[in-house]
Amino acid sequence: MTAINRAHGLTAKDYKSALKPIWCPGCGDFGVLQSISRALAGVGRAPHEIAFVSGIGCSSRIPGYTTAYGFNSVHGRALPIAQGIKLANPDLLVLVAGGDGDGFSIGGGHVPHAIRRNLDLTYIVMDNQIYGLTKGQLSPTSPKGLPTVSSSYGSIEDPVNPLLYVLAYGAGFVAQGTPADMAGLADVIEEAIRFPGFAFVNVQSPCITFGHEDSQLKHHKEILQTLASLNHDPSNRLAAMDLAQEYGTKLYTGVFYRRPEPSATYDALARERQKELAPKALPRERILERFLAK
Amino acid sequence: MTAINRAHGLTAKDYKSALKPIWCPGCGDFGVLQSISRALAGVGRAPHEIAFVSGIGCSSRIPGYTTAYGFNSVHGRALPIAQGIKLANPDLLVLVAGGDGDGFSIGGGHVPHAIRRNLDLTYIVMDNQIYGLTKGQLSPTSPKGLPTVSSSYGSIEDPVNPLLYVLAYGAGFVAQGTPADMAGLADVIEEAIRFPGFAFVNVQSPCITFGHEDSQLKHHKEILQTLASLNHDPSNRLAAMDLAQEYGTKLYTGVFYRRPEPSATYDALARERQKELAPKALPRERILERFLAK
Amino acid sequence: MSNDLVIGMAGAGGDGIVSAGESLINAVAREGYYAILTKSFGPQIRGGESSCRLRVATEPVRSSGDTLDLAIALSWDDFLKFGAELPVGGRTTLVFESDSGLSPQDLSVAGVRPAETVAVPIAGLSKQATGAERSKNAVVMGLLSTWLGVSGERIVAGIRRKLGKKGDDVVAANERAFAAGAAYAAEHPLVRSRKLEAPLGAASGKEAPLKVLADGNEMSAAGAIFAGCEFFGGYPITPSSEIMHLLNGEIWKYGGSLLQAEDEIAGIGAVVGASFAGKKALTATSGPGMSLKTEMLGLATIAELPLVCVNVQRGGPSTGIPTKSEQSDLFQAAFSAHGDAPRPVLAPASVAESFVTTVEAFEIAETYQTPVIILSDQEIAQRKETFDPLDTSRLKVVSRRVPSEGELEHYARFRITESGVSPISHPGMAKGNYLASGIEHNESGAPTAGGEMHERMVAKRTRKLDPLKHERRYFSIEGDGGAPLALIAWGSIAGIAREALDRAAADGLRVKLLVPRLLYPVAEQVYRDFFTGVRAGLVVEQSYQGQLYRLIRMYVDVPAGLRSFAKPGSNPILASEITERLLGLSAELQRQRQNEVEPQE
Amino acid sequence: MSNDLVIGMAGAGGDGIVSAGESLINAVAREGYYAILTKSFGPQIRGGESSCRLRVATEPVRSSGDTLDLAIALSWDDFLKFGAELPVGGRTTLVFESDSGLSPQDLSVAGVRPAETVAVPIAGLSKQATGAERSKNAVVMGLLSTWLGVSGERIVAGIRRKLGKKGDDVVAANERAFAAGAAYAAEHPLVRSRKLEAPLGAASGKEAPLKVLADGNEMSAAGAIFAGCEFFGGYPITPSSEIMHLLNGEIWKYGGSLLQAEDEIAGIGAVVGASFAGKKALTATSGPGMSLKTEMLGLATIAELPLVCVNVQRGGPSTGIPTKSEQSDLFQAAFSAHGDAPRPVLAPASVAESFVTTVEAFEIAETYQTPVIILSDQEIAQRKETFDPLDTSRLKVVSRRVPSEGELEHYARFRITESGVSPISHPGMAKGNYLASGIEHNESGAPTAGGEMHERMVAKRTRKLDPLKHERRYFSIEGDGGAPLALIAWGSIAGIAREALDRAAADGLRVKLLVPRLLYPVAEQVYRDFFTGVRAGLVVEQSYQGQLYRLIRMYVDVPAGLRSFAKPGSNPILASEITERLLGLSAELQRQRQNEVEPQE
Ligand SMILES: Cc1ncc(C[n+]2csc(CCOP(=O)(O)OP(=O)(O)O)c2C)c(N)n1
Ligand SMILES: Cc1ncc(C[n+]2csc(CCOP(=O)(O)OP(=O)(O)O)c2C)c(N)n1
Ligand code: SF4
Ligand code: SF4
Ligand SMILES: [Mg+2]
Ligand SMILES: [Mg+2]
Repeated sequence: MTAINRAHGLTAKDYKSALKPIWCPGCGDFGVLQSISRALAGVGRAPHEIAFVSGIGCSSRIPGYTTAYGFNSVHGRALPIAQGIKLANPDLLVLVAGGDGDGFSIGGGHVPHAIRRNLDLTYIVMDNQIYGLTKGQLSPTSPKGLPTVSSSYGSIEDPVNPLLYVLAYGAGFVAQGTPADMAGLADVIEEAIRFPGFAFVNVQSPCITFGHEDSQLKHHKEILQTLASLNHDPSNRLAAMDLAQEYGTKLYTGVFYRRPEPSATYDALARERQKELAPKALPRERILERFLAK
Repeated sequence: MTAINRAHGLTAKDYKSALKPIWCPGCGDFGVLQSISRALAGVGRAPHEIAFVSGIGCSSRIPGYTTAYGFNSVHGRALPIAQGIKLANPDLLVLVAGGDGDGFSIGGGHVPHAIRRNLDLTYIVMDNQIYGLTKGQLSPTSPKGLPTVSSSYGSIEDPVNPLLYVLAYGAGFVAQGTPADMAGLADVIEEAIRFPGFAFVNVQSPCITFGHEDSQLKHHKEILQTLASLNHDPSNRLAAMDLAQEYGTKLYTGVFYRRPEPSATYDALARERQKELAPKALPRERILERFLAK
Repeated sequence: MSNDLVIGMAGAGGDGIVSAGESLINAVAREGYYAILTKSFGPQIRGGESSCRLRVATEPVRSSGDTLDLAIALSWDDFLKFGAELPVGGRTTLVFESDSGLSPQDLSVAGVRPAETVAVPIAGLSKQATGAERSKNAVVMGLLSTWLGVSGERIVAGIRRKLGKKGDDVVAANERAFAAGAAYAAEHPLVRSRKLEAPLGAASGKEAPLKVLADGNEMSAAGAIFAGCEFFGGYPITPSSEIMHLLNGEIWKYGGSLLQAEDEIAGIGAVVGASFAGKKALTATSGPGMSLKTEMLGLATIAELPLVCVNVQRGGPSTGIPTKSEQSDLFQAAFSAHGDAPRPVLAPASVAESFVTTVEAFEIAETYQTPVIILSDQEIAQRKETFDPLDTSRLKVVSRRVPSEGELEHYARFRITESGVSPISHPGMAKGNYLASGIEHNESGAPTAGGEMHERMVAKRTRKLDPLKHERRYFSIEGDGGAPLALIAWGSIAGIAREALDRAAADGLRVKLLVPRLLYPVAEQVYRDFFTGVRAGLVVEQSYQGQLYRLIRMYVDVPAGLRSFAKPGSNPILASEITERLLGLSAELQRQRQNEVEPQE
Repeated sequence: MSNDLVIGMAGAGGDGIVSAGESLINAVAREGYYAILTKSFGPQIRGGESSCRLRVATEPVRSSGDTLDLAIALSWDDFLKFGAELPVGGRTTLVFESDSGLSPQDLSVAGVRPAETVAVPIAGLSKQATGAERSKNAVVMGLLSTWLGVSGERIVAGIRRKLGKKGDDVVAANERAFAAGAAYAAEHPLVRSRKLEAPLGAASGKEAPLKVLADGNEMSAAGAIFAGCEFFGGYPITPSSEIMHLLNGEIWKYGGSLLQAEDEIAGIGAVVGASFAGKKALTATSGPGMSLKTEMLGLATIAELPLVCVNVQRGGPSTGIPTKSEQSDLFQAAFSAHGDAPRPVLAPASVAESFVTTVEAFEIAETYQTPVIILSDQEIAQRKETFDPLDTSRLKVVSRRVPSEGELEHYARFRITESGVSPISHPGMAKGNYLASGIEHNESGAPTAGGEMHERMVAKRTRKLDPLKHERRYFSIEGDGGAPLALIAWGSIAGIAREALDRAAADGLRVKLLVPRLLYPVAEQVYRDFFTGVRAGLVVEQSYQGQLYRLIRMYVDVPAGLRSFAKPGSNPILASEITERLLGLSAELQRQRQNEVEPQE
């Protein structure tokens, strides 16, 4: 994403609200906020035409720090709410964001369905492999063996693999980034927003307070590899799945998969249907006539 | 599974209860019940050592038709309940069964977690691509375009792919069967039960009353291909995923994937931990002493 | 000649008994009769036993009645499976399949001798007329057409409409079977005639004015369309699914859309989203779904987002009895959310009221920016009922109050106003941007943990519902205004209470009846006024705990003699039982009066 | 000399003010004092402001008190953020950081002039003693040690235990800072002495007997271990997570296990499963989690499976105010499930009672085969409290009633017994095989849709809880037995009501207090007995709706003068407010009496 039309004159600052973030100093989510703001400036939609939905968690506070219409909803339910918004008003730009727990633990049941419906949403997960807001319990992406307040003797379950799951669910756009590379992160987010259909961005966003050492920015900078540098072909889904298997051991950034010919979205199909059926409508106030015994 | 120790003298009949199934005549679930009973006879555990959990749906009535301890619970929650049972008493043989809606719609959020924890459970889904009990709405596995009472103008979402999902979640054993081949079905179920770890069997079990034509036994018999006949190597997970992609277009039966070296189960790791920590226990009645201000 | 008849029929699943009932109600509705049709099935999805009861009358009917006037058993075994749902009494004419080989003595109903017992070779007539037994239900329609004196033409026209798709042969066979039944009945008139009086206005010679014929689920869906609903999100569950089915056929036509969600949480989640986006939105479910929607309902309360949620009640708790009616979800409707989260709860007392209540629910939701729960029940939701076209002009279609240009200048989404209602913007509206949240917030929407702001916000959210308690239109009061005896009933039971009221009045009792359509918040003053002069009475409900009785007590000091008369679901409550109890209460009052007058020594 | 002191401290997140409070309560507990420590934080996870209040007394204390005797502000700005949580009054000695450059005039507290204002160079003392400001909290401990007259040794020993891991240098630095603080205080005695009287029994020269020092969450977990709990399933949520944390350290030692589930539904789902498998099982959560657990609680009710579910209440509705206490989940606890599904609800009124109540909850769950909800609250759950070791011998550890050999011969899992309790088998038990279900069932467990069986089963499930209503041990009654004035309070507010009772009695009012630990089912007779002779009173609660007041009214005719005194969460309710209102009620009663005596003309 290099050549962007910035004729609208909006800058990242226009997307940041007056509310001061109460994240811990050094939290990765600051960088995500900055990248999202930049990406939005890149896209250039007016803030009031954007709906930004989240669940609950440190990361889920993010909508309140933007000037969009925000919805800091309940834990794990951002995707259903976002789908309702998009269907109610397909003209809106709808962003969804939250934590690894919000998205892949309590909210995990909603992800496949949002994806198979293929609404035009952008879903950003701030994956810190821990529960930040509730002070450091295991998250579904925590590495096996990790001792935390809720796993005194180390976890005994395999972590979730968000990238692989989402690819298996059939998402049309799957990418990863880290605030350790802010420009790269802003770029994939902007590309995700522009993608016509459900787009997923996993952001490795460190929790400085409860996260383990290997999940910190410093480490990211050491191990980060861009998929571009690997010559990965983002139109190859099986190759993407293969690379996604390395989640938790390698840190690949960039686009894993971008469907070359994006399929029709649910919101587009719904619009078609509405247009097709509109002529058959009885005026609302006469609806009872349908039920006259004739 | 040819050479089976049947010294226990239990037969399929011993696993069938006196309750008469109220499925529609011709429902595929009759065959599943028969196959499960046969598989259980093959394994030979006494019925009272078996806990058989389901959710809600036509298919979920199945535990009541067996002599096991049954639990016909609530819609979509069989897996969490089964995990509690297995952890509370790892000596039990724990079976879980239900419908495609029960498992992959409302219950879909529990599947990845049951799998990544890898409790030693066998999960059988009777996949009829429809909501049977509630009289014919779309199920998550219904093919795109299907018109039903809840999709008057045809569905506009892609179906779920249970086989691919479960492989992506990392299940150690993944198979498919159909009552169109009862012997084959009983075999994979028995193998699933014997597998030490989470095992998943997708059963294409027709709904004769609301199911669409292509999902009926007759059609199954025409298109069925055993994976063995394709020389598929069940230890190759990526190949399994590739084959699983054909869900909805081809009907493969047999074992898609069997992890060659099954990893330790959650229940086994829990037992180890219990043994290790037992010596550190203060007698229960003296637990308050831990909190004396010293 | 009768002006009010109850007919019960039962047979095996394939016998088409329910479809016969549907054809009949259609025909009698078109004739100008009033009617109610209820259906009941065994636990099997397909096959098993099935039954229906049809009540036909010349004046509006309020319940499906009790003892049958005419009972038709295609199979005696299947008939018996419905027990108290198809009660046979001394006034019943019992028609049964003579091919079954049973004799009238075999038809034992504990303690009852029917008025008349008639064996008819129903299967034989079908076979004779069509070569197969498949058209038994058409034979039954023929029999009834003659015995009741209902125009065969209408019924046949209905059969044609219904079976048209299946081809001319099928239609012709059924017409022949119908004719055979009609002819048989003409040759075998009933000893005790069951002819219906002509419907009101029939004498005029004009076509009877058209009636609405619908069930409660249809009317909930239609009410939503009328009210301007543009989004439905939900998940199938008996006995509510038909609301979704019907809306799925309709809502797109109005530029709306529908999501069959992955579960009830997602269903109402999408509704919350659509509402946030500025649209009127609906969800519908039954008990288990309500339990799952709890958290989202609380979110909608604190985020002050309008939405309507229909709960078609069935037997509980848990999966309970999915196919039978009960009124045991009232506590839940009022109190399921954590925190101080009051929300309006409405209940229709008839099929027609399902329409009205849904429109009112949207009015309340949008006016007060709150989730509104409608407690329908399986009985109302799934019974077909006729009624005269409603005067819809008195129904208010209301939209939420959006901020004016001026208000947008320094917009505060949750402005603390005197009424408690604040203007509400939605995405797409310039300058209205705000943060919606489930976290307690200040007027502008920013999160706060301050106790003082919390108190003001809870007070605002509670206060804004106060006007509802003074809307007398949600309360129907009938009977003797100064009566010392009172009845209170709601939902499908209200119809029975209305009949009981009439009977009690006929028996000389001084009784009045209150049917609240608004159940929560409890309208203290309405009840207090109603209780003026009341010394005893009954709150009649289909639950074990008598939930409305308890709910009223929370907020109102009730007369000392007010009792709960409650039975759990699928156990019918009969008008006669209510009247009997009223007589008992009256006797008790007289004893008390006596004690007052003649002091004990 | 004081026998009861309240100290409040606030600073920035890094100042270690809370850790100072913890060290102090440890030390005073070991000395033999009674104490309560509460903590409060700003909305940030790390950084931001933090505070604590410590009450120390020679006799047991029941609440964290109100106006501070001693206030310590490391930063005046941060101190002010806690508003009413750290109330400064005319009797307060206000200590503040002199390096802040503020003068006493800058410390404006609306309408208050503190008793004394003391500027201390706390940061300076730390820097002097250790070279860094990091040990400000140790300086504060030193100051307090001297001013209160609490043994420095104990405090230093505590510092050593706490910081030991960080190395000798850190420990030594903190000891120096402590000494500097202690010395400074010795040189600057307070004008108004805050020295504590010696604890009771200290004169004996013996070591003070050990006290328990714990918070409510710890005691809930410990109670579960005591009761024989073998399984925990749950999902983290503030302010309940510590129950899971603690059990995760312990439960494996007893052969039990724990599942941090993917959500609250799965958490309680696993608990239901473990219970079905025959084990005692626990889950814990807060409001939002309770809302999600609704369906499973209903399932456990109809399947008659024992389980205990702790709800540590926080501000609601929805996400609400996660870090503050409230008592607004009572309606939900009693009524969230659909259908007629009564279930016991208990509430501890102190940290020690968290232990007792948890043991009782398991007793009830196992005895009556029912889910039991414990309503704890953030205040009790997260405050540290001292108490004398409990006499645990009077607590019953009970297991469910399994079927005998004979009963297994023709085993019917849901046998309708007089008590309503049926023997319960579990997988693994030969001949006990049955089908558990959320569907209504007959005695053997087979699904049924019959109304009659449904009625008998609902009646059984309701009836079996009746004995609870007569267990007087769940109700504590204090004060003047024949009093015309009454107080009722529950949970953390009960402690404040107890103090109000004492003060009112001291003011000459005739008052009694009922603290119910069993909230539901409502123990009608207990309340009726308590209300004998009562003419007016208050139900004191931390909610907006006054939920217990309403709940009681549902089942009991309350005295005409009984009022709800309710405030939503995090707004403190002060003992003095209660006493004031009692005085008002008493005056009203006297006026009424006057009217009765002197008839109006
Ligand atoms: C229904 C519900 N359950 C639990 C919680 C408590 N809770 C809030 S955020 C959270 C998890 C936070 O982790 P994550 O989603 O990874 O976000 P992070 O804070 O790490 O950014 C939990 C368990 C809640 N608010 N609501
Ligand atoms: C919480 C809840 N939601 C909805 C239902 C209604 N319901 C029962 S079974 C079912 C789906 C049945 O489909 P499936 O799981 O595929 O099973 P099948 O009947 O096809 O075997 C639904 C929606 C319910 N019982 N509980
Ligand atoms: S706790 Fe972790 S995730 Fe939360 S704000 Fe702090 S650093 Fe960020
Ligand atoms: S409805 Fe379908 S799934 Fe259900 S019993 Fe009948 S055939 Fe089987
Ligand atoms: Mg996280
Ligand atoms: Mg299905």
